[in-house]
Amino acid sequence: MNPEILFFFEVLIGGLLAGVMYSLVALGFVLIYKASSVFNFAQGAMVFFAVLSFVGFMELGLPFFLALLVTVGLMILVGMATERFVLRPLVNQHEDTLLMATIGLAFVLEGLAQLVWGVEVRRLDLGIRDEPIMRIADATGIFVSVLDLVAGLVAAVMVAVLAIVFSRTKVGLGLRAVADGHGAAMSIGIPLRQVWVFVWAAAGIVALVAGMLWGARAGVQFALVGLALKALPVLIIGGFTSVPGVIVAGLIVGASEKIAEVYIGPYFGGGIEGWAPYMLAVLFLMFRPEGLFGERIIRRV
Amino acid sequence: MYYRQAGTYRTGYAQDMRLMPLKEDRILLGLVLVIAFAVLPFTASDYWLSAILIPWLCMSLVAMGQNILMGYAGQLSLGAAGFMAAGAFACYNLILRVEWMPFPVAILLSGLIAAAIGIVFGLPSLRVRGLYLAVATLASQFFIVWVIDKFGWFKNYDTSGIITAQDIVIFGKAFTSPAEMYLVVLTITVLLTWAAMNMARGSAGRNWQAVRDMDVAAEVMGLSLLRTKLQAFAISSFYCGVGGALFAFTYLKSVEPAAFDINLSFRVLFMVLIGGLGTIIGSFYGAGFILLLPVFLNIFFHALFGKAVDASITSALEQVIFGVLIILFMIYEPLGLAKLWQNLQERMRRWPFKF
Amino acid sequence: MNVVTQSHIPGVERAYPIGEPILELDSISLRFGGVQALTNISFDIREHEVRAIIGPNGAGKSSMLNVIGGLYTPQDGTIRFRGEKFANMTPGKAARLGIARTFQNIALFKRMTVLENIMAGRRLFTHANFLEVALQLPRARREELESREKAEEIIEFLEIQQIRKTQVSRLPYGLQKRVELGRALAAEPQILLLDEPMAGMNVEEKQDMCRFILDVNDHYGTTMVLIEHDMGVVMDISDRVVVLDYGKKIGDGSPAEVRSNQDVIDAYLGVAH
Amino acid sequence: MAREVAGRDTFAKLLFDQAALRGDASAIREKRRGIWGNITFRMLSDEAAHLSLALAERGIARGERVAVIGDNRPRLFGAIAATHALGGVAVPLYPDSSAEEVAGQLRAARVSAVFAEDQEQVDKVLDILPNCPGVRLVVYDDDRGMRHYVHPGLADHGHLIDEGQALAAKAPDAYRQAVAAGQGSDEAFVFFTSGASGAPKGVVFTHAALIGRTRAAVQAQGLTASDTTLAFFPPGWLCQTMFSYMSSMVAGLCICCPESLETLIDDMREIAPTSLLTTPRMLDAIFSRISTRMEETGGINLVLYRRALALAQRVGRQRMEGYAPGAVNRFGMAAYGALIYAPLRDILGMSRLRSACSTGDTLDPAMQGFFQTLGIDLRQVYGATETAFFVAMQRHGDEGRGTVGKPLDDIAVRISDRGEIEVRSDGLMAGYLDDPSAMAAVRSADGWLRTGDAGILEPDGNLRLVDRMDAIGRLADGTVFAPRMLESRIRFSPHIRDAVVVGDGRDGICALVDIDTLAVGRWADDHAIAYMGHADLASQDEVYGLVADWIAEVNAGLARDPATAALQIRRFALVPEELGTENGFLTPTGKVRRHAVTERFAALIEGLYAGQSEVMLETAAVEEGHHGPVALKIREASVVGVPGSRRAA
Repeated sequence: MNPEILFFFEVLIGGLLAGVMYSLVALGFVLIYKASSVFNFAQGAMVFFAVLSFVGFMELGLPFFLALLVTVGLMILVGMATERFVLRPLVNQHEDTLLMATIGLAFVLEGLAQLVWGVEVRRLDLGIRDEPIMRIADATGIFVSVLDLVAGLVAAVMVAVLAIVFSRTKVGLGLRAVADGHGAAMSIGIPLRQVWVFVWAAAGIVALVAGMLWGARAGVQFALVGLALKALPVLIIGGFTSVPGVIVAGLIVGASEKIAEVYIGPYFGGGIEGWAPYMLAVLFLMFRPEGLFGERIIRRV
Repeated sequence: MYYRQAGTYRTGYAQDMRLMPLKEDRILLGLVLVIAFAVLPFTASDYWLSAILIPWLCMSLVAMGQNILMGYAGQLSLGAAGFMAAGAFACYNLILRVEWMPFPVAILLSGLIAAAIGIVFGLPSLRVRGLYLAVATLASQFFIVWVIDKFGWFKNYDTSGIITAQDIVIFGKAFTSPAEMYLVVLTITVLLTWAAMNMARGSAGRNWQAVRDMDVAAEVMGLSLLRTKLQAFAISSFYCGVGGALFAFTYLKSVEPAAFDINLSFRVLFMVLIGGLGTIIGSFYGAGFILLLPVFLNIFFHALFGKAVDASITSALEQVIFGVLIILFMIYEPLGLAKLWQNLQERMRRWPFKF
Repeated sequence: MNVVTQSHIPGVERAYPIGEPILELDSISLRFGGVQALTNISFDIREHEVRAIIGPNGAGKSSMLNVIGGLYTPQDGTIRFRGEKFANMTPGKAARLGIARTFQNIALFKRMTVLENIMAGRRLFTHANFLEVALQLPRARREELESREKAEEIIEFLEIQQIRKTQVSRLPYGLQKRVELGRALAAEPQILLLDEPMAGMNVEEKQDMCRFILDVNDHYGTTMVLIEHDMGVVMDISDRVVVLDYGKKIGDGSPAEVRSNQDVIDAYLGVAH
Repeated sequence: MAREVAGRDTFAKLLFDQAALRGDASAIREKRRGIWGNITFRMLSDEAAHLSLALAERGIARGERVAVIGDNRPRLFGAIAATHALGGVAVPLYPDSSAEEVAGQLRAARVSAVFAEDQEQVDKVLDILPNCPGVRLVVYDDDRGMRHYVHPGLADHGHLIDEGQALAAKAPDAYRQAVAAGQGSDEAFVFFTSGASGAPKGVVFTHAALIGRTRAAVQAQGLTASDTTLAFFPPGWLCQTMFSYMSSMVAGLCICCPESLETLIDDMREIAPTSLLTTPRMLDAIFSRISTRMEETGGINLVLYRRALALAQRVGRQRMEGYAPGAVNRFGMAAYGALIYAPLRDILGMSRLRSACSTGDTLDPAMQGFFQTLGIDLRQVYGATETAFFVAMQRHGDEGRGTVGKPLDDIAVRISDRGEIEVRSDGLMAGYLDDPSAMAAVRSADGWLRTGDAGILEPDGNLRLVDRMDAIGRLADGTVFAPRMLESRIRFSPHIRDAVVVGDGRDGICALVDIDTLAVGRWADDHAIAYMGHADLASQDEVYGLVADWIAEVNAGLARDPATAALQIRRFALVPEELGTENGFLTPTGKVRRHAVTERFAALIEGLYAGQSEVMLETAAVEEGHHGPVALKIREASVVGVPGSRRAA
């Protein structure tokens, strides 16, 4: 095959795989937004908090699965604490107020993680090799690692599980009722608080998974927060309420930022991927504010 | 208690609508101004002037800009640092490239350049608000800093990527000592604060708040949402730009684009949230609080452990404290320190009653 | 309810006699997606009259008002203001023509005081730009004083002196409605659109509101267009009534005529009143 | 304009003088549209000049009577001044009066023109116009809602002034001549009595009489041209008009008019008058407001407040006993002065008050003590409409002893054999409207006027008011009692607004009590008592308990004084209707119409003495949706001393 086309595919696949990770972060966000109409700015911080805690527990000598279990428990605790100390006092407040509160929460989580575990960069070894699978490389000339494939697979599984939870289970129906309106949900006997704890804990676990994948690739460090911030443009492009939209948008963002970086970046000294997703989001906002799969907003008076 | 209101009656609207209708408030303000202009420059140490007072005033201006946009016009923004950078580098280049450029003019033009950029990045506000808009402003944050960083022209092709701000010269007099620079910053801050207060309580402020509180009603009154929002973006960016330029020229002095990162934007956001959304004076409280908290934390730890504590720990602790405070303020007093102060004033006016 | 209307006092003439049509709506049709909200509706509004649009819930009353106010653009039909044709009205255009309105769900600027809300209504009379305001140049100061004077006149008119510096979100519902009327009056409108001005009020508040509506009409000569589904109130205070049902006009005329119109009776019998 | 008008014997001449000498000084300040407008004596005089010319042009002649109905507004004072300028007689009426009452009064006074403030008053007057053939002109001030009124006799106040201005240009000296033609012996005002006992009667006064009384009043209070007063009682009350218009003409002080009665408290704080007219009822309301707000505030503020009051009482007692407070107490008074007394004065808008007079009813010494604690110079004044008030006034040192002070210098007071207060002075009324026999019935040939009040002249010259002569009761066992004294003691509770005591010819004293809905409502909220409206609240057992506790306290207080020990309140009931002006239980100045209450609740009173614990009372729509008979409860009160009096009836 033409090496240039090969190279393009390689960039594209790299981008798509990075995009899967964005999607994973954004997924946690959608979960919370659908259930409580809260823009959870702290999702990125939760990713960092979860994976740093996980690595920290491992460093304390806990075996992998025990550390995983403890961290999951910790994220459930975070979910409960958030419900008790942030959401409950702010119920029925303006959405901007809640957004600000989650920004505060983000800072609390980031600060706490660093206070407890320190600030140095950790390596995370999941036991999954992050080097090209030679067989694929030989056959196609494209370099893909096991980690890439695992990440893709995990993302696919999580999306599937969430889709089932949303559409098939009683909890999922409760979530939808809650999203339709707090009053409506309460009137049909759905315990609002439990639903919130549930989604925040679930979002925490999604964050942990995303963090582990990111951490294995790029090291566990504060920069993860910045990477996780890119979930925001992904959300805008995908639409806040759409799970498939977010997946597609994640892929688009991942691919386009890599392609832009590789093909346009050199002319400007690089660094385009730092802002390209946001600019893409702005374009969407100007011309299609509801995102790819979001519901159209009709102004009623 | 402090306030005595019996017998203060107004015979005209001008009297009732002045900036500070209460005599007691005017006395307080007068005292503050006398201390700021006539006492502090001669008594405060260089450390206090250049490490605390100067950055406090600069950041107050920036917070004021953020507050006009967010508190008054209700447009959520996370790009203050980007506009600060625009102002700072504009000022540097204006003075560098235009020989006769006087400093005050350069500052004014820097603000205007930031305002122009603000208008461009404010365009999405016509379609969206809330978090959507915040993400759009993040684009400006990353993009502006990236442009300044990647195009050498902005930094006069300095190989280190860091520029050194020129000396401040006004009418041939150089303002280089901390006290002199402080007076420059103070003068500009006071003037711009006065202007901001006039706008906030005047028709401009009412228009912003109308858009914030109920845009449909604002529209049927004949208010153009487009113009009002962009106006708020422009004025906000102007204040951020001027604040950024002063911040660079009187505090940082050696400036790299990375100094204006997203973290700084968040700090400005916190200043507004803690200081008080929708109050001009709250910008000062918020900026002071955010800037002084680390200083006090250091002093506190020093006293506690007898030695300095690792910077990473204090900064992590700071983050936690800021975060907790934001949540607490959102829950208990969404209008921040300014509201607390106002409540105290109200209490004094009603003393011995509480309500 | 017992409300005395000016037109019913024998031997008493109106301060502003009803004049020529000021606003003519011709074959207005409005659709939202597949929903037909208004179908081929025509009627006119005469200067200085109190004109009511009534109908059961979902009859398209609010849509009609929003078409007049420029918030909705009808797919078909024309609007004429003093004979001049407007294909598509926008809120800004309507405001400049002298059309002001209130909303069914109070749309006050809730973090501002009563005084500020009413002064904000002076939008079209403030020409000073933000720079003049910031620097307190003479024009800005003068306009500010004028706004205040006008606002105080309205505050006195609506008898809300004791709450002029209260934040509107702290006021009870009935007073908020009155403040909203005040804000609309601040624009010195030629036509005032009132979207269910008495919804959710108790008897006493309704009486007050009726009095204010009539007083505004009497004192400023403002043409009033109001939506209400409380038939009784409307019949007492309006000069002419348009009846809508399922987006169609089923009656138009004086209160007495409308009351005896069989279509109207049928439409209203379907709804409990 | 020519300067001098001989003599200062009419109000018109006084205004002419004030305008000539201090034309730029404020005569009236009115809060309107959020700011305080200013009307100088020159402006007022010009308005009087123009308006009087216009009135004369429309046929209102010297000696005719002109009624004014409305609140205290510059235009109302302008109308009075114009009436006086043309030699007419001003007849201020109560704006709250019903159309029938107004009609009766217009006829009785043979009024030719009416100044009505707004649509409400105009509608009232137009309604009754066919019954009042004498009325030829109705002038309105506020044209709100009246643009479409077409009536031949209707004129706009502003238009009249414009007309008058044109006339004045043609005849520049007409005003001065008209003013100069007046004499002190001319009639100046007709006031109607408030009708606390019997139907309102019109009382005629000459300029000389009222100017004399006003001079005495101004002098006794030490008022000068630099003083200000706030006018908020109805102008139909002689006392209010004496404190506003007449004092302004005589002493040149400034009358301040609040924006509305709703904003009275804020307006009072803003303007901070130096002279104030109050009634016990109003003081009671202020006191009860302060108490409840203090209770709501709680915490350290409440503790400070209570200590401040306690200390003031201690120091007050020491002073009464004749020794000076020690250094500690003096320091305490100063500290509480800064912390409590002064801020409270500031909040009440009383920090500049030099003279506050309470009249209209008996002021409870404890209530007076409270205000004096705050540093407010509150003094009781005694008088009636017929005597043009200011018969007696407390001087320094007279306070707190339950008297109404000493008679003023130019007035003679004596107690008749029947115990009735009789007054002789130049300031008495000239007579009742068209009823010489009524005048003869109350005035003796040598000029002593019977006031109808029972009183005692104490050895030190202080006058002690007992009650209205016809209200004084005698129990079956011959014990004499004055309901007014008992009522004012009962009223001192912040939870009680009014009380009516009965017992004449019975074997014990019983009370009808009207609770303060606001204060008791708040109390009920605090105690988690659910209620709907006044009637329901007044039927709660807990509320009965609250009142019973208070009455027990009143009884204990009565028992401490041998003179009143026999007067114990045996039983009481709470009335289900709020006693108000609109339902006729109160006079426009807030006094209880005793007959109205005892008539309305006759069944209840019978029940009180029959020992019943419940009485069914037919109600006439007490509250919305509340018709038919309601059960009213009756409670025993715990009494002190007097053996064998445990049971009533």
